[in-house]
Amino acid sequence: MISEVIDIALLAMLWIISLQVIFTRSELTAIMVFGAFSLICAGLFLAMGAADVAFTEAAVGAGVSTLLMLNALRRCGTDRCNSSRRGVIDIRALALTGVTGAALIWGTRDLPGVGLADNPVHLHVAPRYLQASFDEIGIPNVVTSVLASYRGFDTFGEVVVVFTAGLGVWLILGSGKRNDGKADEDE
Amino acid sequence: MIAQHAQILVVILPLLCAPLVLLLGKSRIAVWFTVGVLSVNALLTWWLLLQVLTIGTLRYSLGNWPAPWGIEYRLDPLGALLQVMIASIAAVMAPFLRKLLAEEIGSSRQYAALVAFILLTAGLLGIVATGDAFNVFVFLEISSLSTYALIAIADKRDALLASFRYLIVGTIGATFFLIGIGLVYILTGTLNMDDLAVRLPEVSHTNTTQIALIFVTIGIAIKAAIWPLHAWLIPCYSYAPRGIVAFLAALSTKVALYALARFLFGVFPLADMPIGSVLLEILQLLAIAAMLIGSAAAIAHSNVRAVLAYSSVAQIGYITLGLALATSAGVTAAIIHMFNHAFIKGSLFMCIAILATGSGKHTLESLKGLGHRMPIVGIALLIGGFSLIGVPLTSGFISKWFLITALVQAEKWIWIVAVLLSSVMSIIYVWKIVEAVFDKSDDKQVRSYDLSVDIPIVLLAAVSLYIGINSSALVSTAEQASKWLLGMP
Amino acid sequence: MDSQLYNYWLVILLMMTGLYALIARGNLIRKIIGLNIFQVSVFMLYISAGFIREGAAPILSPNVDVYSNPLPHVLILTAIVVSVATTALGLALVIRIKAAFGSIDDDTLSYSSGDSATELSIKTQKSSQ
Amino acid sequence: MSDDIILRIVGKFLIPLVVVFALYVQFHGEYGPGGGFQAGVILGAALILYRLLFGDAAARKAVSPRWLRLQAAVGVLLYGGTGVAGILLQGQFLEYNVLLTDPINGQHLGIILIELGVLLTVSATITALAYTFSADSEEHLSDPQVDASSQSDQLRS
Repeated sequence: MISEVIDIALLAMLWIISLQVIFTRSELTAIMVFGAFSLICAGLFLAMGAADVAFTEAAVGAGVSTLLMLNALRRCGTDRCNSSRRGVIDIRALALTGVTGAALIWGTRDLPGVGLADNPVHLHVAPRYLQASFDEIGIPNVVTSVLASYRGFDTFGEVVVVFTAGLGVWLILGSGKRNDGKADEDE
Repeated sequence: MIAQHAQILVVILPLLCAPLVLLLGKSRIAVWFTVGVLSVNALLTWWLLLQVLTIGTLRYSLGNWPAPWGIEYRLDPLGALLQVMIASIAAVMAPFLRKLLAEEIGSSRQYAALVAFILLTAGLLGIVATGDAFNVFVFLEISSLSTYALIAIADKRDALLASFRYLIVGTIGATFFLIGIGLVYILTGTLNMDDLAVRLPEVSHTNTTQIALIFVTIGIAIKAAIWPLHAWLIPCYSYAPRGIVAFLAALSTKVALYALARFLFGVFPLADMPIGSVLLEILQLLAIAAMLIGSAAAIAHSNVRAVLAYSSVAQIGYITLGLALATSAGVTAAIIHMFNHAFIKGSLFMCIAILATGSGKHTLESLKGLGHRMPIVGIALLIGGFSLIGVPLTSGFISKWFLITALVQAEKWIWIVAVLLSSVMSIIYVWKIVEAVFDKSDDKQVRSYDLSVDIPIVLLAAVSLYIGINSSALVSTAEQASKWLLGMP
Repeated sequence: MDSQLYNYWLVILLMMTGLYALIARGNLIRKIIGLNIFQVSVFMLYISAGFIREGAAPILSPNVDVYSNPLPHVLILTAIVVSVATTALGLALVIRIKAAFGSIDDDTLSYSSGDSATELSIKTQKSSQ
Repeated sequence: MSDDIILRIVGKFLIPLVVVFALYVQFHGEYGPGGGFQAGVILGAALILYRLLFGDAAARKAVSPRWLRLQAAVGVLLYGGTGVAGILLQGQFLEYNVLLTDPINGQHLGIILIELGVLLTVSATITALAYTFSADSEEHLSDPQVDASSQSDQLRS
């Protein structure tokens, strides 16, 4: 019961924080708020028994993503060009997210409750990982077993995604001497 | 050994080729190495197609972990056909990518663009090859990220905006897909697509399954540019580097449509689901809207690339219509058109790329009279244009013939009128292009150009022409593929 | 049983907040932040599904018998990486857009109108003369 | 670049510690939370810290962007190569059981190798991203000598 209260409190806090991302005027505030959001999410992940995910979310979401956003903001200057939309409720966006959200809530209404041990999600596929991975792979961290061996190909894809992103950023920002319409003269 | 592993090699050869090319750097060897790898890959896909057609679905357990626990590769006839298309077009285009990109991208970035191109190919092949729903997401992102980068490198600022907007919309699509997969995973505990197909019928009436289906469909429909989720496609096809857009237009939406077909027919128990038939009806309506609105918009535009982009929206409509009929004949027609349209649009965009070489302009005005100066490109353009309309003896005619036959079988008379109307409209916009390109009054300077870039065009156009004359192999493959897809082998 | 679904619903609320920020706000960096919040909330959906009350993190140890489900964790590890890769690419584009257009406000950004959009760049102009 | 002597001295002690922590996370991943990805991020953070304290030029001298690109490529190749080794040893792609005579040892070896691949690619990419994003203009990652030699266009004669 107590854990549920904490859970609700944390999620509600997250929601209040995320509202800041919609309403704040300053981009800097929005980025810092996102960093905090990400850290609290990491805390929630930890509370839900996902230690590896919590670690990664803290390092990547609160760390790398926030750092990249701050750098991007610095290079774009303190651009407050957003004033045209601030404070205005966007009916179109509200309708779209309202419909999507309502659909999702309707769609999760008949799901089994969160946290029950006999949910279908815990009865198929996952049991083998928990029961047999130590004999089949020999390491105690089941997440590592699944990630590196059972579903090692996903992780290979993930490494390729990182590689692609690095390559893409290099392609886009790397040789920025040319291009941009106005900087073309150096050719 | 190669035979046994061909299925996985098709994906990992390009995946490993990409970092190797980066290591090789800016040397000529890198290009030849790429061409070599992609050619071998193309041969492997042809061999796999023959295998699949003779012995049926091929399976491969990655890491030797059995299916729902490990990731499984699964190749059905349609997947094999798409792999042939992807690998062959990639192999044909790779040698000329540098020349095609030379004008728009500084030489230092050309080899990096080549690496991204290989990754894009690998991503598309991976989406088709896999039998695991989450693995689809991973390879979708590999192909998407490389696409965003490749669009953005074009030498105009609009490409940056097109790429960014596509990135936002594409990521929303991928995230919707992720939500849909998550919901079915929560219901069943599995991610393997065949295992899902076994387990979903038990829960086919739950709200969750309906919503999961809708989210998966919307997510993929964004990637497939099904009307009205096509808005990203127009600027991307209009501003991306000219060499890249031919490849994108030929293949990336087709791969998304394949994924859609797989999830509609191979994963979700559509017939048992309350919204199943409604969804198919909606998809048919959207397809009709795409055909009519896309063709009308194509007529209205004077930028040739925008015309072709809107035409793609309309053509995607034909494919979607065939799939959404969910009959054997309809899906067969969709598959045939998937194949034909890839080659038609690929060659048309390449023709425009070469015609616009030097001027960099894509208006009807700027292309005037170039068909006479570059006869090979001009003829290929004619073939492509006629195919797009569906003139007899071209591949487009075969597509239309099968689609209309399927509609007759399904007794969708109004849809037939719409298809015919859209075809008439396509005559108008194709005529606009042809008229300009073969305009005699214009006396443009004769520009000499490297004839070798005509090779991929000639090859792509030859496929269109060949299918128009002898389509029996394609038709029988498509028929078999649609039977497998609909689960009635 | 219904009472235990609040977790999903709060997560959906978070998702929609992110999606709203993404659609409604014009600043491109803000859009990326909204996209991230949307995605992190989807990750929360998966992790909630893998959660088992009293379950420990899935690191095998002799005196624990209930573990949370490791599979969603693995999937989300991959998804987090994909999300940061997308963020990096998106922000790189934002930086270039700022340099090329002088603005990162979606309302003021538009394609150069009509056919002049594909006009030759200066480089091409020079060399074709 | 920081001129603060205290920061630099602290940094000199801190950076090796961060690197050691990254290695701990890397190899402890089999027993606790962690693994190649997290370790890669931490290792990248160490390099970013170095760059903050000793300046961009020093960082580029220690680890050049070109080197980072190669390292990222090698990481992918190491991961994929481990998979291909499975095929060459009569197994499936990414089957680690066949890497050594004892399947469990094979699994260990395979996981260590692929996690190393992840570490290489991720740390290199994170560092490269930090270089690119924190640069003041967009020309840092390019190879100047390559950019200068603009090849003649083959499409036009």
